[in-house]
Amino acid sequence: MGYVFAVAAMKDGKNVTYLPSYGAEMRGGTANCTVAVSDDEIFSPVASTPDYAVIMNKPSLAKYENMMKSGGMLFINSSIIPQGLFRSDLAAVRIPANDIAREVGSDRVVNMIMLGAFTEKTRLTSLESIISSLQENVKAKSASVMKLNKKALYRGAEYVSRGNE
Amino acid sequence: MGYVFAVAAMKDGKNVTYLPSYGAEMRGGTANCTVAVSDDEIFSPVASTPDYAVIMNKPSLAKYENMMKSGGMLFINSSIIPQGLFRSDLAAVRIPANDIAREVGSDRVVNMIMLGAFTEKTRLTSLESIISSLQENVKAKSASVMKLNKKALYRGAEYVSRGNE
Amino acid sequence: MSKTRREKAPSRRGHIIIDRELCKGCALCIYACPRQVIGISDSLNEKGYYPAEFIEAPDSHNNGRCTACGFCAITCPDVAIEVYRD
Amino acid sequence: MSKTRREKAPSRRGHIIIDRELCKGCALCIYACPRQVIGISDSLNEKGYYPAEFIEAPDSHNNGRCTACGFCAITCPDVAIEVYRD
Amino acid sequence: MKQIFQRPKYLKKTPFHYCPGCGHSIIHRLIAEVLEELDIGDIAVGVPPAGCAVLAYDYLDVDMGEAAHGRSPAVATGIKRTLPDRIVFSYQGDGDIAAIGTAETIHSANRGENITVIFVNNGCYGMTGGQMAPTTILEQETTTTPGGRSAAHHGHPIDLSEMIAITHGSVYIERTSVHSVKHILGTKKALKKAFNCQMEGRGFSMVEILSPCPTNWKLSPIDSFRRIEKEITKAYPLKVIKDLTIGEK
Amino acid sequence: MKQIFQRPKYLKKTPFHYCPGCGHSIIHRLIAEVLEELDIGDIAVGVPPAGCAVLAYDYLDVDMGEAAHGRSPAVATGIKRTLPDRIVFSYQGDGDIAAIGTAETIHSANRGENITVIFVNNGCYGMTGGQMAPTTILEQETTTTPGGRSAAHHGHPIDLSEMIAITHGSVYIERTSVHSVKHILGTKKALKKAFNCQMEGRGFSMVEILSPCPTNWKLSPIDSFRRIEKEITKAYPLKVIKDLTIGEK
Amino acid sequence: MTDKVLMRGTHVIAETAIRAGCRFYAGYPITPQNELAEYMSGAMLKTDEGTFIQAESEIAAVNMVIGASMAGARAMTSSSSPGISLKQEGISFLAAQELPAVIVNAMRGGPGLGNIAPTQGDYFQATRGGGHGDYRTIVLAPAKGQELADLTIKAFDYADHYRSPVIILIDGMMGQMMEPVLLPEPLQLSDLPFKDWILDGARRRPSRIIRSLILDPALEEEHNWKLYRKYENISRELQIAETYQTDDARLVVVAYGTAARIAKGAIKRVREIGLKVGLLRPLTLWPFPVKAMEEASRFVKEFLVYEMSTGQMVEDIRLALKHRSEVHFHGRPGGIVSTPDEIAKIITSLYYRRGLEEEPG
Amino acid sequence: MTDKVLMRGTHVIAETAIRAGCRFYAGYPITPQNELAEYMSGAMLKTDEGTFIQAESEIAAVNMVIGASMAGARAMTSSSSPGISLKQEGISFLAAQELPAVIVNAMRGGPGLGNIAPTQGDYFQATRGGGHGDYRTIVLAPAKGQELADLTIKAFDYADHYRSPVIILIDGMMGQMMEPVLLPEPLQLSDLPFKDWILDGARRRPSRIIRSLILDPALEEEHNWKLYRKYENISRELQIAETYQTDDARLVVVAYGTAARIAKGAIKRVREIGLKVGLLRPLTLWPFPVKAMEEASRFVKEFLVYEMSTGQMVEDIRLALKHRSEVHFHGRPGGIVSTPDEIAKIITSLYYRRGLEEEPG
Ligand SMILES: Cc1ncc(C[n+]2csc(CCOP(=O)(O)OP(=O)(O)O)c2C)c(N)n1
Ligand SMILES: Cc1ncc(C[n+]2csc(CCOP(=O)(O)OP(=O)(O)O)c2C)c(N)n1
Ligand code: SF4
Ligand code: SF4
Ligand code: SF4
Ligand code: SF4
Repeated sequence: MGYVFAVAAMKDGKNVTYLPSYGAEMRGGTANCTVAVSDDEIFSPVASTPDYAVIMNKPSLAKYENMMKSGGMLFINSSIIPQGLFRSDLAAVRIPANDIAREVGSDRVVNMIMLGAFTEKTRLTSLESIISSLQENVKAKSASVMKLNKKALYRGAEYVSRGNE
Repeated sequence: MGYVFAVAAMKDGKNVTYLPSYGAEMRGGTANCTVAVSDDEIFSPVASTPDYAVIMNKPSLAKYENMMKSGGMLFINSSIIPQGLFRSDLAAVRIPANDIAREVGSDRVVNMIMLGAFTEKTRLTSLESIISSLQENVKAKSASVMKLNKKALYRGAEYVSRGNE
Repeated sequence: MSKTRREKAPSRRGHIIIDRELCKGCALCIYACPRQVIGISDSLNEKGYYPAEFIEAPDSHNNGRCTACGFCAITCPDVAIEVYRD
Repeated sequence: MSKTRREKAPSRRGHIIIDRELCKGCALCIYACPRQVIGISDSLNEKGYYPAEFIEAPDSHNNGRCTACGFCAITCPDVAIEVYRD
Repeated sequence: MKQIFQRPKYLKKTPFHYCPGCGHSIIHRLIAEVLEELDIGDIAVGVPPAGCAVLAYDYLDVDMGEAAHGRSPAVATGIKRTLPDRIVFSYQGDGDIAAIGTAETIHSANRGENITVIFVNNGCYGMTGGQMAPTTILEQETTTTPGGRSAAHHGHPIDLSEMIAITHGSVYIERTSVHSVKHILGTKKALKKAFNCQMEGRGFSMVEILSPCPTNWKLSPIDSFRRIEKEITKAYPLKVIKDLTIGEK
Repeated sequence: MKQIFQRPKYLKKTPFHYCPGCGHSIIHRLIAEVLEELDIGDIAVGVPPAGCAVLAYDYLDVDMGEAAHGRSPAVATGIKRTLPDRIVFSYQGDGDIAAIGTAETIHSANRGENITVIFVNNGCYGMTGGQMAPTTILEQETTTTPGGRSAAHHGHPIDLSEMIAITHGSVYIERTSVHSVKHILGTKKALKKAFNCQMEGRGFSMVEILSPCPTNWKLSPIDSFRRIEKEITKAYPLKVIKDLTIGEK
Repeated sequence: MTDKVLMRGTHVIAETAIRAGCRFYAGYPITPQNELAEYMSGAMLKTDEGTFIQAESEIAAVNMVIGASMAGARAMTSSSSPGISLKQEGISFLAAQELPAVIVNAMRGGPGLGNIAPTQGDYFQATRGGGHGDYRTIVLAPAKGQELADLTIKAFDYADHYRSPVIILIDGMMGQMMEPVLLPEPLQLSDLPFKDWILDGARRRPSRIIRSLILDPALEEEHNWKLYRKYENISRELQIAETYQTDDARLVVVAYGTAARIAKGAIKRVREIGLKVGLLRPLTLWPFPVKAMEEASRFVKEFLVYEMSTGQMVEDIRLALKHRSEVHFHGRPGGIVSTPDEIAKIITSLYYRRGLEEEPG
Repeated sequence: MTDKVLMRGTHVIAETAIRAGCRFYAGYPITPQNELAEYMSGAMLKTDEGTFIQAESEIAAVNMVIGASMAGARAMTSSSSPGISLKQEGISFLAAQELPAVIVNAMRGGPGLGNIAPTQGDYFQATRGGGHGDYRTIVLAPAKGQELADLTIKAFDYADHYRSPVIILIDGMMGQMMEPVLLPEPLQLSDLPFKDWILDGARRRPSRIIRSLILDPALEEEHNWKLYRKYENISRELQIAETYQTDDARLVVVAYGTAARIAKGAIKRVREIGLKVGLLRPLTLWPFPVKAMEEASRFVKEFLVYEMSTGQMVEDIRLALKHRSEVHFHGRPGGIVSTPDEIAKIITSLYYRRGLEEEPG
């Protein structure tokens, strides 16, 4: 998801740095990635105080809530994390991504739903750029997968644009 | 031979440094060793301009004649190297060591004959010290070897003391 | 002796205790159990695995009783199973 | 064919040339020579070895003739021997 | 009510960090059981090198000294020679023992070091993310053999145990597996024999254990067990490869 | 008058620095002869590592690249893979190939590198002054086995060729000697076969050659020859250890 | 812009290497650079004559590279700290035999097994020759995705031009990070510089020897001085450094690689509050950009060195500045990546402590 | 006097090591230090519990030493330059795991195979950690037969005391040379310091772990700083240098090992013609005797560094002197041993060139 977004931002002509977590992660630990997007040069690839975070599970919420920049925004998969936030200086956008995914018809598109919502809300890039980024990366895969992904993206976007969160 | 002399000098209370040639010597090249003896601290273990040299074969003569300190003294095994010197500022003591050795009754004592001559001539140490040094080093070996060595030492000493050279 | 044992065999009973939090849901115990008295739980444990659980009241009589053979525990990579003979 | 050869055998003659300066006096050629026509020289070469030398006029008739078998050259570690068939 | 299976004494309470269904966990437990049954846990020193099992010291409750990748047999040699009455074992992955550590393994066997080597053959480099190991079988896909291992491009799988058996100092070499209850028990027996061999001062003992790596094989744990049965034991037949433990020492 | 034996073409005029009666000299000449007879001297690249024969490039008149001690097979691998149509050989002492270079040798064999390895087994470290080599036979005295090599203290002699034969990538392995005319000719034949094996693209070939080191054995050259016949060939029997060169490639 | 790809650092190096004509790669897995070898394992097979070997060890890998280089290939290996230690003998041989080769070190926490987090603890090893003898290796320190590509090209060119091993020194973060990169056009192998010293069989020419054993001390000394002169040349010709806002700076931060990025972020922050701080970033660690340092020190008397170690490059800065300016040090070893905030705080407190806010008299 | 023996340097080290309680030696042949291992092969077997192993490689040897050290033995290995390069990973592990061990390097000409003649080309490798990561090794540089014995004893003591590898850095000449030596009395093993961290089986105590993998960067950082503090302590406590005729000197020559002996000979000569020249000889190369350097530089403004290399220690001298004095360099790499005459000429010409014969104003 981070990668797709990063490519999209790159296509928009922005500077981008994408940092996956690496190493012994295979055997436990929370996986995460960081994307920095800017019109200027990007310095630190580690976001010490991110503006936005997309949170997919409970341990990650605990970890990242603390790090967020004041006034930052969290995108929370509320199908999995129903509870609230501790910090009051953060905005939370809750998306029942698993539930929407079930509607769309595949458990695998949870990410895409979150990404759709994120893109719609932040406007850091456009859904079109996301889709063209996706197209490059699912090259090998079937058109049906692409179709599903698109659908999920739009459903995510739709969900927040309707002010549902 | 150098080692025996070095131990003898050490026993006399002198500072000594003994440097054998080392390494790939096994497969050709001239073997040599350097002994530095002094009442003071010994600095360079390599003698760039030695005072004395004991020369056992032709290639060594060629090599060391050039290096000698002016006024230095060469001890030459004249059984093997009959020819003269080029440098006129060096003294040469010629000992027909192989011939004497044959008289003594063993080809193996050539070194001892040279050492006897060297000691007698230079007085850097005494024949007694040499013998006590020898005794330590032939410990394992038989008394008869020791006897032979002593005889050779004295014959060497005698040869030069008689002004035979 | 061997006869005595064989007679006793049918009456051998046991049960196992699976540590939900040690279990990683690999299902190897299920694969190993000759009596099929282990299943996978519906709920995640804290590490995020669906742990195995002992099926105390199995439906089928024949393969439904834990005999305390210990196969599950021998197989369990995570030493999550204790086996008891009743 | 083989017969012809055998007939010719006694008349096979050869000689070797030993490079005195390449030779290290290891004596392996002497060991290898079936005819004992190699010996060790009395004088040192420049490297300080007593080199091997070809004994051109051997005393004994039987094992005294070089047959150009080449065994010495095949054995010589220092490639000091050239073999010629006369 | 009698407890007939419990956590062995020399296994710490720490939960394993290994992936679900990983053979390392099973083998750790077997070692702990054997140390307990032979009553040698208090004089044992283990030497794990880099590999998924580098953290073995977090689980096995005996003295443990970590070695550099491939060097366990050398480190174990140093320990055993210094303390000949302790029980010293190394615990090595197939990459560790059969690639970078080839020389150390062969030569400690050849010297007849009285140590026990536990060689976990999972056909890949687990810790570094599933690259080809020397033991990877032909056609197996790994991250460095895209399209499968081909003899022409990537070389052949290696029969390390058979090679070790040729050394004169090796005494007992067996290849076992952990892909079923029967094989797990067989492995335990082999481990016991190997440690016994050391206790009797006979010399170098090694147990090669075929072990599943579900993560890098991209199979479920159960399918990993099945793969061992179907494919791996074909390439690496289970057997006693060498046994000189019989009779007088 | 016909010259029936002369210096081979690929041997420079430089006199050998080897000790009198040293087997390296004989083997160098045989290589030169074989390169000439197979007409591959102009496309040959040799890789000598540290050892008495490190200066092989002063004698063999072909392209030569010196390797670090033990690493010739790896260096040869790099050369051969880059220039597959050249003929690449390594020339290694027993210390080099069977001690520090164990892993490189075994794995290049296992990968089936299409190179030729010439393994000179003289039972000691010649260049460094006669220390024990992995191949030193039991009871042999060396500067690091005072009183003779004992299995208990110094480990056992190693059968490297037999181990290499187990690798799936090795094609032709023979053990020969140079301690008589017959054996010298046999060695030449084996070398020819090994190079042929490479020319035909079959894979890894190796000739282990028992070779005298009179200096460190403290024997005359002739007695060194006798010792090989009497003692060394008992410990290292001369034979074709593996041969897959027959038939279609 | 449109041709840019978002690529992991290790992949950028691998792909660029192939485009630069690298046709031989040998390596051994070690985190955090496995993806480089993994990429090569696929990509090299797609080239015409390329070789990928997963070697049995780092030692074998570097020696295979030695062989490939002897045979004329552009050759590369990669590893991380412990594996690089094992390659030291090989690197010393590469230097001695004057063989071109590119070696990537994705540094990790050390000493010993350490961890896989980003550090800069191998600076000494890389710049002072961790191997034996009097030699140096060119050391390049990229800090951005695009630089990974640009310096990889340069690495191969320098290696060939100077017949010397070249180390690309990165850390795990640089290796994992993805940034947009414009990859260079693939070179034709036939366009690569001709090498008249390689071992490819002595057909139609006298046979060649590549060696490093030089038993005669006089000749070995000559060889050493020859290498030394080459290193002097390289020192003159190859120093690369980037400066950022040094013009009016009263304090200059010196950092390379990941640390330099963070320092730059910190400088941006302190500039916002009016502190006159600049950055000097060496891109060549050896030769160290002494000229740039001297240049900077003409107007700046306070330097802060920030390294992800307990302090190694700081020695080169002291040597370059000849102790004429004050050199302060901040280090975070063991895999800790500081935040720009942390560094900004260090800078700020130093700035005030040294009274730099006052107009110089 | 009567108890002195005339012994080869390598033998002095070996015999002294055994007398110091060393009971584990593993090594691999390499000229010019073979005699050390050869001596051990006989002598170790004569001790009660001693082990001598001729390992299959330098790597195996250093790792065996790691094991022996873990098990509590005073342990030693020795090699020469290329072999020491191969031990770098192991040395980094020794440092990381805080294991005592003594490593002898009889330096030879390099890089690559080089030759076996005496050089000092491995100074950087020894003092800057040729291995990976932030660590240092104590480096001792004897120059006389007796010092070989004295510093060998110290090496084992320092190793145990600081739980650190200690390198004894000599060259082939030092190793081969025989001088009269008074060997120390053999220590009883039972008198050696007790070690409460070794791996000898967890009987009657909790089990122990010796490791260097510290995955958490925060903990690894802590470990790095812990080592750093130890190194700072060592730096304070352990600097050793000899000075010779520095009191009235206007020029001080800095040299170690064999080079220092030759420099001393040269100084003796130039003193005879009235030049006021002294010698500063570091016996510890790391920690570098900064205090002695500072002391010397209070009155002396001209230093001449003489190394048997193209210049390595000279950097430490520049750093120690903080560029406050002039530092000149004379080097002879590749195995050339200068004569005292040659050095005397260098000194003399420098002396007059710098106008040192004039009374300072
Ligand atoms: C010198 C060195 N090289 C490489 C590594 C990286 N490394 C760590 S573990 C490992 C191999 C893991 O494979 P294996 O030994 O088969 O054990 P597994 O993880 O599969 O259990 C490697 C290559 C290292 N730590 N040190
Ligand atoms: C890394 C390294 N270790 C050790 C040496 C020293 N060394 C040079 S040759 C050699 C071994 C010689 O023995 P062998 O390989 O059997 O060849 P031989 O000289 O007997 O022909 C050794 C140990 C070296 N040059 N490099
Ligand atoms: S075998 Fe163990 S870890 Fe696996 S599912 Fe069963 S109880 Fe859980
Ligand atoms: S074999 Fe050769 S080197 Fe040996 S003695 Fe005969 S000619 Fe001389
Ligand atoms: S990667 Fe494989 S070997 Fe490693 S812990 Fe996971 S399953 Fe086990
Ligand atoms: S030492 Fe031995 S192997 Fe080396 S040249 Fe002499 S005889 Fe040959």
